[in-house]
Amino acid sequence: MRYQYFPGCSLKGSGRAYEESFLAVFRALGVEVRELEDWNCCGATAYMSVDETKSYALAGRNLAIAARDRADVMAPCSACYLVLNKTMRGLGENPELKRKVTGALKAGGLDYREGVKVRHPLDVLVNDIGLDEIRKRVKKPLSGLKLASYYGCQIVRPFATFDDQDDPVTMDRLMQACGAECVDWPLKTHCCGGSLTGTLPDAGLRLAYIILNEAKKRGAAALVTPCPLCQFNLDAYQGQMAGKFGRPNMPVLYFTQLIGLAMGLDADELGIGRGIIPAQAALAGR
Amino acid sequence: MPKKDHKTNGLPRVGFYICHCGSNIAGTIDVAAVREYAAGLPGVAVARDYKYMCSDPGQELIASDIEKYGLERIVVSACSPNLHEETFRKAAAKGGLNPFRVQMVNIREHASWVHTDRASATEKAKDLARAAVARVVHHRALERKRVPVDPNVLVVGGGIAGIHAALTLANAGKKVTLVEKEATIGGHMALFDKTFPTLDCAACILTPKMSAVKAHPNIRLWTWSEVEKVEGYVGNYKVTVKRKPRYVNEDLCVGCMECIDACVYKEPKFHDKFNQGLGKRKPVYIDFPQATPKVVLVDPETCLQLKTGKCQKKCASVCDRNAFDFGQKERSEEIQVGSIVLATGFRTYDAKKDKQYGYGRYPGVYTALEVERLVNASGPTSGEIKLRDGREPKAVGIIHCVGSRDEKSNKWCSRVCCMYSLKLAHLIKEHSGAEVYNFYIDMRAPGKAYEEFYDKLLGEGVHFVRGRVAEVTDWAVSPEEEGKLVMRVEDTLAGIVRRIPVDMVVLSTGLEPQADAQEVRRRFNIGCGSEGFFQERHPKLAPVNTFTDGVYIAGACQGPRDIPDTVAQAGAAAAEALALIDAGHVELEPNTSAVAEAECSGCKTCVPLCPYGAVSFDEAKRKAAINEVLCKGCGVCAAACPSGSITQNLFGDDEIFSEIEGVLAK
Amino acid sequence: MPDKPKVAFYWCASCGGCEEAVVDLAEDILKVVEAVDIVLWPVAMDFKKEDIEARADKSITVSFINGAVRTSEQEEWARLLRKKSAFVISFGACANSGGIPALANQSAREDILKYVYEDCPSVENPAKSRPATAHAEEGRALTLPEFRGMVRALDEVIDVDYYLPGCPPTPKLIQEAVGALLTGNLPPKGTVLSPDVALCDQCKRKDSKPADLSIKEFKRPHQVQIDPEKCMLAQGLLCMGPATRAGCEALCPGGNMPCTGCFGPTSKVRDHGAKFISSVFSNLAAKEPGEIDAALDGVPDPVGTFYRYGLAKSLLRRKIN
Amino acid sequence: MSTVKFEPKIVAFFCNWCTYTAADLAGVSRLKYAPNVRVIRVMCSGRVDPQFVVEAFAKGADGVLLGGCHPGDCHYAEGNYKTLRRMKMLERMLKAMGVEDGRFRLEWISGAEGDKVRSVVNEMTEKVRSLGPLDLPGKFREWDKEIEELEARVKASEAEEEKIHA
Repeated sequence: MRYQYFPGCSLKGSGRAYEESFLAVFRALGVEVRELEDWNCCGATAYMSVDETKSYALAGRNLAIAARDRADVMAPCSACYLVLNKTMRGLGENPELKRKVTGALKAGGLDYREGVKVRHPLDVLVNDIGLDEIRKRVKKPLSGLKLASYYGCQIVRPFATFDDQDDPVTMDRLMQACGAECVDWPLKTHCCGGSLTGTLPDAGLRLAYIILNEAKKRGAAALVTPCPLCQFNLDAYQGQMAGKFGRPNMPVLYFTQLIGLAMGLDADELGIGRGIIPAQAALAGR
Repeated sequence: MPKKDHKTNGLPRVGFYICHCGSNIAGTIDVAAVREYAAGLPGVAVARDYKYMCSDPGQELIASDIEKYGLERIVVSACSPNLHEETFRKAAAKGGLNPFRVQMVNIREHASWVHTDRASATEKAKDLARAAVARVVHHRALERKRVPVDPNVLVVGGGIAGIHAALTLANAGKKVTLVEKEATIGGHMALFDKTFPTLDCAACILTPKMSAVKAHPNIRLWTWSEVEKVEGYVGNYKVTVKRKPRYVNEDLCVGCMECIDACVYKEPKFHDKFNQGLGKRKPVYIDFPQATPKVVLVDPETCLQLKTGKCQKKCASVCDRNAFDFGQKERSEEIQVGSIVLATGFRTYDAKKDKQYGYGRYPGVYTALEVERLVNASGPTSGEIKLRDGREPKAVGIIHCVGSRDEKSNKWCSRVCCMYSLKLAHLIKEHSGAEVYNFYIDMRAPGKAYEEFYDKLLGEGVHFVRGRVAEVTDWAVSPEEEGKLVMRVEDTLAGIVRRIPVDMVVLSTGLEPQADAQEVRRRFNIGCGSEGFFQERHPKLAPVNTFTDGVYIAGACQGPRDIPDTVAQAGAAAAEALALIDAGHVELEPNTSAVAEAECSGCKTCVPLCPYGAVSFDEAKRKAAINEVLCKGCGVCAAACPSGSITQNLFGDDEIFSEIEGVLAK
Repeated sequence: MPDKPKVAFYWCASCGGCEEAVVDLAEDILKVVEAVDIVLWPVAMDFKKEDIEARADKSITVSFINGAVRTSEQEEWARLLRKKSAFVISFGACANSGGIPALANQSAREDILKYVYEDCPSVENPAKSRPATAHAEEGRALTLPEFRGMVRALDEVIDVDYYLPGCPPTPKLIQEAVGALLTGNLPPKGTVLSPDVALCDQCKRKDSKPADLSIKEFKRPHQVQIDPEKCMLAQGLLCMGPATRAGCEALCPGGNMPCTGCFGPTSKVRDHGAKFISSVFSNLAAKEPGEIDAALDGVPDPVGTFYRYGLAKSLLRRKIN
Repeated sequence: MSTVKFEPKIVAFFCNWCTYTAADLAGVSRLKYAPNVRVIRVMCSGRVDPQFVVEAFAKGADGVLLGGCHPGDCHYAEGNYKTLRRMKMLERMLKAMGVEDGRFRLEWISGAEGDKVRSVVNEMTEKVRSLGPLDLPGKFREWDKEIEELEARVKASEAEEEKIHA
């Protein structure tokens, strides 16, 4: 098994722990993951609303690079995952757009081809590697750890490619395979407020607080997520929430970190210490 | 004697008629230009245009011209032959011409209605006219074969539609076999407590009809049975019915139900399908007290005797009629009928598919059908509205259009949900006094006394919120929401997003085609629309007919409908079958194939191709032979005959080649 | 003594097999020779074109013309004989429908010439010279006939009275035809002088043909040990018999080879190959597109198989682009 | 050069129960589509003999469309399978004879798919338009010019001869 890897900006910046744990887990699983050469911004910025064509071309460039290889591309960041998939669909449905974008790419010496598959690591772990294999690799089961799995909006909306739009379960099943318990809760895909925290901090913070508070109410010791944007938004502003709503004090971890722990990898290797809200208490003894 | 017109040059004399169809055709096609063009075609002795060819004067025109101009062929350029071919054949016959010497040109459905450019639509009409004139020359005089109609009728499905159709036919003196796949007839209606808008008790109006079916000397009732195979053709169908074992002799059981009491299982503990899983039953059971036939049956999946062969068989020992027969096997029976009424009903949308409403996750979420059982006096709670945890709900929310009017699931309106939601709102309020909220997109109450019923509910204090519910959640944001199900909805009348806490959510699931609708329609050789309901022959003019003669459809298998409409349609289907039976015979389309014996080499290519066994190999003559009565006129043998020795009437090589040359010659 | 009927034999694009067929009449040929005067038979006797040109129009009772028409010379001869003959009989598959030579209609004229004069491995022609239709040297003009763009059947060039089918026509059919001509007992013009029924009618294997063929795969004769009794199609061999006119008395199946269709179709059929496709392929066992394709892969050369003798008279006539 | 825009001529064979009905439905629904198709109604797609297809091409069709019921849905049980088998062979033959892909098309269109009639007709019209005219009758005339010249020459020399004799 071999995959290409599109990191995007988050995994090289605020989401470094995600990259570290993602690569560590796949390394430990013996799956080859090769970073896409010379990748660029996925296009998940305000660019899309400024100039659609250019933004498609931006994303299309990454796809054209990926098309040189046959292996599927993993995009762990939800935003990258969505934008790359959206670009493929957009170009597939709109021949005029495709003509413009492929023309632009050709001018840059790149050949855009259909058929590249952009996958989320959740999808790869559950559907390619399989829960049975994960279970076999678990050395230190996360027994007794109660988690709230929080998916965020982008990996199931608007395209539900590998999980249900309203009630996704992939990550719950993965966490259960690692021995953890997942609380049943209804906010798995509710907005984390991430896109508002910068512009309407009150609204953004409130939305984030709702998520964290509900998870806490349901007895979760930590929140687990596949999205670097959600992770940052939910983790970084808990101090600011304190004055307004209360302090959730809820560590927010990447699912890859928890899988890594269960597989017996070192906490440092998985970037566990990088979180703002310390996870030590929740992960006591692991 | 009409003068021979010199211009037909020895060709049969053709009359050409083009219809304006008001402006339907004339609005897009230059009818006069086509008429003039046709007048110059070889063989055409007269060409006319007329406002409505299908009207009496239009038909009369053809009939009188036949006499006046000595016409030997007729071409009518108008609408689809599927609509009016028969009309113009009759008009020709009236004028003394063999009706099969008529050809129609479809310039309405296939031209004026689908094109906008007048010039190209007119060109198309001319091309098609030329082809029809070229082809009609080859039309031979044909006669329809008559075959007798078997007066017996098969009704498939024992819901209210099948029951009503069967009774109507039986009352008219016809022998009916009613086949139902469940153990009892009654269908969905038997599940209901009350019916809208009259709120009369469903059982009170249904069970007498069920008993009448059982008691009727002209009805043979086969429940727990399914149609396996259908062969033959209109008037003469051979149907194979699979009869599943009940392990109880139906003729001996009187339905005393003592065996149920005696069963080694002291308490009912198995899933009770009839009660939507809300109640439990024993391995030996009867769906409900008024089940018809009132005969118990044994479930082989749960019965100890049938599973292990080791049981005290207390059930059998208390039966003073010795009705138990654990050795019963599934068997097939063949019956002969002349016509078939399909009334196979619907299923409700699977509420689990709409994850946002939490059905299957939150015990407080119910489907409407479950609530029908809860409010039913003979249901699992004897009519008390009790939640799965035993609490009585203080507030209930009813979500309309679940699995209806939804791009993600079913696009159609299920027609009954608004009304049954109102009915359930009324019954829940009446039974429990709870606050009831209806969440609707818009209220659809178009039946007799339906709007009035809606008005009545408005007066009863039932809340109406216009908006599609976004989600049902147990995420509480205030103390009063704790322990409740919260319904998040945009109230589009108030213009705000609301959170309404309730104890019970009712999903008004829509109506869908039965899970096996595709298999069933293939078995009966009928069609389905894109949504999967059985396809009627014409949406307006032949709503209970299908494209297979002698097979009629009634009730919700054709599309969502309520009880009054279903019963009306069942009556219509019965009437269609009666009309067929009373005619005593059917006339078969003469578009059958025939072998030119002298030219047949006996290569047998055609023999296996016929799906009806109409083509056989005559061992004595060493040639192929076609049985005209069995032949349904597909023409596959004519296409395949490698020496061109098989001809299909009306679709012969000469006719089709002329048509090809005709559309292309210019 | 009244003049004996005058008879001409001519060959166009032909292998000579049709001439053989005449010789194959064996002793019976003497009766023919006795009954008629042969005025032209290039393969056997020395006559000149001028001899024919000198004859009065319609003075030849009957001309038997075999071979397809590919060159202007063949056209000229056909026209000349038509003019001088009371009857013209198109003799054999090539004259009737193009025959084997018409398989060349799958190639463009230029491609044929290029192959034959340049690309063929056995050709040594560094100057890439081609035969010219006219050449003058030392005051003498030499001409060669035009090589036409496509092969034609005889009746595409001249009017034909009757057709004798086969590659070649059988002695029996030839005799019957000659007999009919001599006695004046003639069928309607345009008739093919052979029974208008398909070959299965005369085939000894007919009884072994199963009612339901359900052909699973196609085999070519060299790939199997052919059962000498069993219907060819039942053995997966593409036998054109069901779609081919009878008259040969199933010579090929009798010799343990499937019929290849040299007698052409029956009178009701416009396109021999298309009709054959319609019949045999309806009876494939496969239902799914993939399975059907796999079965069809067993027919590597559809045109050469279905139109082996009839491409010139197929509805499409030749490869289009 | 002619400036008249090329309008493809497409002959369609539609089975009565599915595709013809779908075309009726398209009409009733007032869907709009290209006017280039001329429909010939047959009871079953299984009636369509490959001869009809080649005949249509030979008589001037630029495209031939064949519409039947979906597999498993044939009004006559399995007629459409027989169609599929022979048409797949026909496609190979047409390809070998130089008829471009896209000039012959087999489509399954059920009685409920009026919209599919519209899209298939539109697509096919555009496809055939892009392929340009097939115009076999024109090609036949072109091909046969070479023998007409000779015929004319022969006739002329005969006339000459007659003049001399006269």
